[in-house]
Amino acid sequence: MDNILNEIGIENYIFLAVILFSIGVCGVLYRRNAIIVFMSIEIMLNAVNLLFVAFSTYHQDTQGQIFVFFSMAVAAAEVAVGLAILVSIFKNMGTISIDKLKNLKG
Amino acid sequence: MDTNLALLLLLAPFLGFIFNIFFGKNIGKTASGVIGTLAVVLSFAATLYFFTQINASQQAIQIQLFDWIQISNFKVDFGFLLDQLSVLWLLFVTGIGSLIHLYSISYMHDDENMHKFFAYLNLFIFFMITLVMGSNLLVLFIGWEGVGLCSYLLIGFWHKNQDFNDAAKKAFIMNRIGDLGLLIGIFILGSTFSTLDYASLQSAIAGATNLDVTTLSIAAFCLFIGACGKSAQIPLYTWLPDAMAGPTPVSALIHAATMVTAGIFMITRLNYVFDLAPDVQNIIAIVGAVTSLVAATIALVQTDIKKVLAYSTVSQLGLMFLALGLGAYEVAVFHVITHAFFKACLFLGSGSVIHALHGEQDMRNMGGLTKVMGITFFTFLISSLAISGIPPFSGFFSKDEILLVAFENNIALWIIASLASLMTAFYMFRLLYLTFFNDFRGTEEQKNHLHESPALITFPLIVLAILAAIGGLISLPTNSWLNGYLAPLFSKEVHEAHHFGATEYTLMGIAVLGGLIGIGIAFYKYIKQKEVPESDENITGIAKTLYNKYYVDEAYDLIFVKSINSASNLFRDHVETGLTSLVFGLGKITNELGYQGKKIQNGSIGLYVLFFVLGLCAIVTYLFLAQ
Amino acid sequence: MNVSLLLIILLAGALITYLSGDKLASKVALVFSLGAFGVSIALLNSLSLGEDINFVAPWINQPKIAFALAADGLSIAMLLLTTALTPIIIFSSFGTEFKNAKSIYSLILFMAFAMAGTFLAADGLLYYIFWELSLIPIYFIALIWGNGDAEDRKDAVIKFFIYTLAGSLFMLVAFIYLYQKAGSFMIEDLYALDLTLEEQTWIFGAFFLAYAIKIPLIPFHTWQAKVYQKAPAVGTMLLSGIMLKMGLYSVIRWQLPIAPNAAKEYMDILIGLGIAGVIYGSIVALRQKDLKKLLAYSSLAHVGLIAAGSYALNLDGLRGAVLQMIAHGFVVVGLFFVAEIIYRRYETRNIADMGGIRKQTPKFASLFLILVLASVALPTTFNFVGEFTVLYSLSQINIWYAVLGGTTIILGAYYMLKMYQHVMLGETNTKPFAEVNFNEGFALVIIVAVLFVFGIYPKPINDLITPSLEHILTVINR
Amino acid sequence: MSTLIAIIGLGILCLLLEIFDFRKAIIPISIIGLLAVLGLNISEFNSPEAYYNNMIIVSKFSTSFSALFIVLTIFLVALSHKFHENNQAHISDFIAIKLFLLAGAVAMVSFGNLAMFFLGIEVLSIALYVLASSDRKSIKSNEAGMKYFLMGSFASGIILFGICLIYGAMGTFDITEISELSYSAELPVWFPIGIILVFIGMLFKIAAVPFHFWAPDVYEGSPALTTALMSTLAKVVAIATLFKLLTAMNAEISAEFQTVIVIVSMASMTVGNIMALRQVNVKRMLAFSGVSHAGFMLMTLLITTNAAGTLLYYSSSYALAGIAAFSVILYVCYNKNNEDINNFHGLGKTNPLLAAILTGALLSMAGIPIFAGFFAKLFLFNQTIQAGYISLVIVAVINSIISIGYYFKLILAMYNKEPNEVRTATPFVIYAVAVIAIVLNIALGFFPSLVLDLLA
Amino acid sequence: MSTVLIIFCVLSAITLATAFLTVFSRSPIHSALYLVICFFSIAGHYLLLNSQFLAIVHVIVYSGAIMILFLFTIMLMNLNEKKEVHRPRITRLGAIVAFSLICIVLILVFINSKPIVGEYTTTGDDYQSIKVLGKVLLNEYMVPFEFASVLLLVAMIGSVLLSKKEKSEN
Repeated sequence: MDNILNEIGIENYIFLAVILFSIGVCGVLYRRNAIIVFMSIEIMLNAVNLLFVAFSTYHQDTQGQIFVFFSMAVAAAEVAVGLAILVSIFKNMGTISIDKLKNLKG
Repeated sequence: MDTNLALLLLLAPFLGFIFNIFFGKNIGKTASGVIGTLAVVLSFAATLYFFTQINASQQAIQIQLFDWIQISNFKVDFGFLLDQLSVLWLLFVTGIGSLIHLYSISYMHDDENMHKFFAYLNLFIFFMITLVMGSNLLVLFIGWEGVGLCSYLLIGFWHKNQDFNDAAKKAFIMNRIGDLGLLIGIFILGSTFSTLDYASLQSAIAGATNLDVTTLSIAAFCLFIGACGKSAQIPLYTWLPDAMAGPTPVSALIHAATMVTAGIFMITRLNYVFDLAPDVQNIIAIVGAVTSLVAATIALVQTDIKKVLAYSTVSQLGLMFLALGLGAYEVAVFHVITHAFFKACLFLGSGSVIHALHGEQDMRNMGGLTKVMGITFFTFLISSLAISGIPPFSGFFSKDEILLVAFENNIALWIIASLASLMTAFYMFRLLYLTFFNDFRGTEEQKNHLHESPALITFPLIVLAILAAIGGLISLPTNSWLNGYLAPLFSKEVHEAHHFGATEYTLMGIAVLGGLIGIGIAFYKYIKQKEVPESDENITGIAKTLYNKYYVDEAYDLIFVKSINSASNLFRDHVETGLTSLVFGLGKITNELGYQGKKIQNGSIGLYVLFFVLGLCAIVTYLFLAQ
Repeated sequence: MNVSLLLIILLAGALITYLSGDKLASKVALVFSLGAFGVSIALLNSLSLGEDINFVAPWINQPKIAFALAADGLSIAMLLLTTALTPIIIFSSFGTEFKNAKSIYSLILFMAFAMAGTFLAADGLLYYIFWELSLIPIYFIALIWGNGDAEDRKDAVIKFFIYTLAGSLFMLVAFIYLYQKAGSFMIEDLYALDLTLEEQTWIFGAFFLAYAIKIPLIPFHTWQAKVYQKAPAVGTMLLSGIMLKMGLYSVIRWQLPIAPNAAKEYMDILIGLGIAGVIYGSIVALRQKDLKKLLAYSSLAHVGLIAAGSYALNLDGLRGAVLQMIAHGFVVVGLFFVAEIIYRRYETRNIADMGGIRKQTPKFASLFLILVLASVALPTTFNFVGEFTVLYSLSQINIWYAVLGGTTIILGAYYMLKMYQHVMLGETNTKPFAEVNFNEGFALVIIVAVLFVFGIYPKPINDLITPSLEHILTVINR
Repeated sequence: MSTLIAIIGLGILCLLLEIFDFRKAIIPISIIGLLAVLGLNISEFNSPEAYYNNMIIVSKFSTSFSALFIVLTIFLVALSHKFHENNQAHISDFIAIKLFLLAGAVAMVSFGNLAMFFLGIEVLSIALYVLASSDRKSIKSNEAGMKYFLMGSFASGIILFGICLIYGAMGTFDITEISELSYSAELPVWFPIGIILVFIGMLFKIAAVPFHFWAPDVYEGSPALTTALMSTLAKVVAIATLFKLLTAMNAEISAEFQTVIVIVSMASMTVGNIMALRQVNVKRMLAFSGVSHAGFMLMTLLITTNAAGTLLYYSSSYALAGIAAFSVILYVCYNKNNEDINNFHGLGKTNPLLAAILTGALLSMAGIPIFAGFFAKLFLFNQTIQAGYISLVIVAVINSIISIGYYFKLILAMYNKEPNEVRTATPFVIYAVAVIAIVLNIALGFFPSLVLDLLA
Repeated sequence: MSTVLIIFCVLSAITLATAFLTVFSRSPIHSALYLVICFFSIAGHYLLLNSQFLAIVHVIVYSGAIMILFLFTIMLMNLNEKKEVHRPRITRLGAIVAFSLICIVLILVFINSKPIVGEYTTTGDDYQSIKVLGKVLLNEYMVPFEFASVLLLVAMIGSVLLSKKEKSEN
């Protein structure tokens, strides 16, 4: 089987991943809604996952894909904990806007 | 034997001091006075022994005790030297000292701290002996500073009065200015000749090839500054009149007879240094002459009896320096001795008067004391005649020699010195007339208590008056015992006994005439016209300038004291705070940065992430794009 | 017997004092400090017998740091100063009731320990450790037992701490740099280094910062007056009597031999700084209203002269500096004790509130006067010996140095006598002033006795320190 | 390896004890267990080995750092008892999370594969997120948790990206292989970028400027015990891991990279110290102090000789001082809703021993002899100068001076102010922890070679 | 242009567009839905790269589990309204700057680097079938696999700790 990268080129995947990653970064900065911020972080992680798979193909190596599993596990765990914190905040403050999280400063 | 005796000579007053300071209070006033006096008398007796020995053998006695200060190229030890000069000095120091101690037993009897007074007097004598006996410059320096200290203690003896304390402080500090000069001189001599011992110094100088005259002159000049401070010469003379704040015996002992002559002693001691520095000698002569004139003019109008005597002392010391500057050391020494006699007598006499008037010192409030205070008056009269240079009293001989030497060297100096002598005669008799003649001008109460002083006071007066009268015998113009006695000390040939020709006799005549003129004017003014000096506010013109001592004190105050104080204020209030804020300003700035920095940390996650991203971009850009 | 015994005694003393409780603390501390003094004397004896009293043990392998203590005449002299002053200081405090006495006395002993260590250390890093260590006790002594407004005191003390630490950290950097060169912190190895002038200049500068602040030289003295004023009497005595001698000692022991060429290069500036300190300190002291501050500035002036002597780089300068250090140590302790005695009775340090005391307390007045006179270097006091030697050494460099430095004898007399006049003399004070009690008098008498004995017979100390100074001088001129 | 397994087992045991209602026994058993683990760990010291396809590499480095982590965890677990007194129901959760966190930490210093590294750091981070927000009813704690979580996930993303690029360049996650491959000449640029991204992610974890902004807020908001954990254990773990990452992968540290490290190090020290000056909250102050210490510890990356030993020494001294300080802070601020400095007023009078311990801890952090902090700085400076970075050392020295300002602010508050309340009796555990920690610190100061030469 | 490339481009376009919309959409629900689409498109990429198993897992984990969690939370908190406050301009500016910067910098770095030359290798070995994945995961990567369980355990305990109602609360 021919390596698919001969058609597309690993650079393109890198660029795609970078842009996707950057959109995620942008989202973290742009949005005040904590849930959307979470989502943005997920986008970042997914961008990396995508690149992992691309590299895995590039090297014709399984490990990259294995790592994606771990990365997914981590993402899941993070989201679980993150949402738990979020719920806790919502209970206490009635909002999930991260703009309201400015009590600690200075 | 000699060592022990010399140590006794030295330490007897010190033991007196120790005894009086620790036990004086318990043993009663008279006892402490007696012990103090005995201590000095003991020294006097020892001195007499040494005097006879040295006079006979012409052999100096050297005593080395132990190492004191160690410098890389020489050592200084506690060493003492008894030679003609020191023994001579010791003689009148301990002699007059004993008399004044005796005098003080009565004079200070009313003072509650009499034991302290005697302790200090003893300490003074001890330091004076150290000064004189030291075999090197540093031991001299011990005494030099020590007598300054005692002067400080005794001027400020009545320490409740801050004016007296000021005077004491002033004396100490002005002396210290001189002391610095002396120290610098010692440094130069020490580093040039690697010794401070008189004898080695003399041989080093004598043996030295191609001496650096400039260095030596600088050294001599520095030493002279030291002498200026101690012997109250321009410009360091203003402390001496102020020092009259002390009890009168102190004025007599320290500020007339002994301590103030230390400068002359030192210069005489180091005559071989000064001989090699003619420029400095000229300076000394000029300073001496000017001092004698300036002090004499000031003395013309003073109304405080002790102030007059003080300026008179300054003036006489000026004459001695004149002689020193002209290289006539033995003449200066001669005048020192005669001056010690008559000036001590004058001071003690004035003390007797003050005693009788319960502390009154203003001559405008005196007068007519001849009747009640006969002995005092006669002794005072003799001394006044002596200081005025009237033959055959001692002052005549010594002063005449100075004038003679001055005339031989420089006519201008002679004129100045003669003028000073004339004025001396005038103000002394002005003093005498105002104090003892005419009617009493004091209060009724004082008048009722007028009395002649007790025997303990009059006895020293009589002894001193006799000495003042006959003291000239030791160095008669034609047959000088003193010159011969001192001759081994001087490198130069001592002046041959003057060939007494017409010039000399004319000069002598002029001097005597001058004295008589001065006395005459005083007689005319204060006996004939019964003039009494105006009260302070009515003094005008030159008299006012003179009365205010040419405003030198004020000028010094303005130039030195005020400026140093305002510098101190400036430093304290501005420079210190400035420096502090400069150094700790850095801390403040850091602190302020911290305060401002807190604003960046504003709690916003967005901002934090932004910084994160910016940091990331910066690092990546630097590493991968900027290369 | 070796020098570590001294350190052990002091350290153990600190510990036992702390454990002995508030009541006994002062006495226990006194006993231990006297013990330390005895050990110093014994060490002196051993040294003169030529026994080996050094103590060297390996400590850290990498970097190579040894626990090396060595004592030559100079160190022993400084140790004697430390261990003689410590009991005096402790004894002088017997009239003061301290809260939590066990802590303060144990801190005093600890400080003595650290200072003794500084004088003994032969390993650069060990020396540095002791140097820093001595800072902590004085910090707490001044902070906790100090006087005046707590906020003010806090400010002064913390500034002092930061400032002195700031200086010494640069010294640490210098030591580390030297270590890179020498491969060891041992003093002899550092002496043997052959550094370029540029390196020496930097090293010298780093050391200088530490020492100039500690000594202090102008313009690094700004911490001094405030801290002296705010610290309790014992603290001020420790600071001025011993601790600032640490700086001067270090100049002679470490700075000059390690970077001699730099010292020679900048000799004029250094001496100038010292002398400027003399004049500046004296002038500022003149118009101080607070007695302790005045004494602080007088101390500034005196140490300026000592520093100038040290930097003169000749035997007389070094010797004079050491003599003057010891003399100044005693005098300044005495003077601060006098201030404390007055404070105990009048509860003020403001000179304007004093005056007219002499009449009431002749003994105290006499002792005070002697101290004043010693401080202005009257001949036959120890201070004169030191000052004369230092001034002489300066005159060897340039006669004007001696003249300018010599102004101390004029200005010093001026401000000290002025102070004495306003504190002691004048119309009898309306407030009663009790005569010194036995303890106070005893402490003062001992100080005065020391000053006179060595003022008349300084030879033992001279003989003690001269060989080591000559050794240092040969290193400097290597 | 067995250490790691044992720790996880211990964590699970905790959960089991809860189920079987041995709540009271949890803490003692954990401590005893941890001591046993410590022994186990030490026994591995001299038998370096790689386990399970190089997933875990036990080396001197890993065992010695693990030992440090375990010791710190023992202290923290011991302190939990008092801290969670009012929350006994969850004690097993807290302890278990801490034990798992320790497992993550151990994995981070003994990883042989980037997967283990990543998982380790995530276990650590997630445990910390939970602990930071564990005081559910406190808005501050919530906020701290949220901030930490958001920024931490962001940083995880960066690290993941970095790992991905390294993988892209090397085709493997095994660090031994990566290390071998890194010598080959033809490396894609991905490798250095990957390294840099991981590096930056780790800089976030150790709170180095400019990635430090989370630290003060999170430290302040978190429950004090968590703050103690973050500022001691977590920081030490992160720096040790960073060190291991850069050295084990043999990433060539180019001159430019060194410049970056130097600048970050300088910036961290300076910003950390300056910002700490004006803080009133002690935890916040210590957070900034931690930032500056991160800067110091970064210097070890530049050192050429015995860097690991120096790092171990520095982090031990720092962490021990931190534990001592925090145990006092825990005591003082118990039942208070803030940790402001004025709570410490007069502690020197009311509780001299604890005040002395806190003083000692702060002095150690400030680098005053004879505390270990001094020697740590000394060795660090020594070797940094040896490596030729004298300007960095001078900046470090200036920073040490600045740091005195705020450390002493706290000391001053304890000794110079009047106490504003009566103190209650101190629980034995706090005394024990504080005393042992400070004694260990001083012992380190007296015998630095013991630790320093471990990794030489 | 090959088919694969076209598919890639289309997929990429969808991915980026939906990611973009996720970030900029006003309603959280919309965001979530866009994100689901984004995830699906990423799964498409995986399929394109012939890693079917991963694609499926991805869909299950992300689109299934995680997104459901998100949506659930949104619903739970009733956050559907657009109550997000107006963002200050500076925030938007910051976001845009950060986005452009990180994007440009990273892309520039990769462009600047040496392009990959030559053919991409093909070993022909199976490296991404379920079988191989399973083997690798449970042999070589056994330890991380187990360790991931610890991770999940921590997350679980944590979530429970943070959200379990305490007895005392009611």
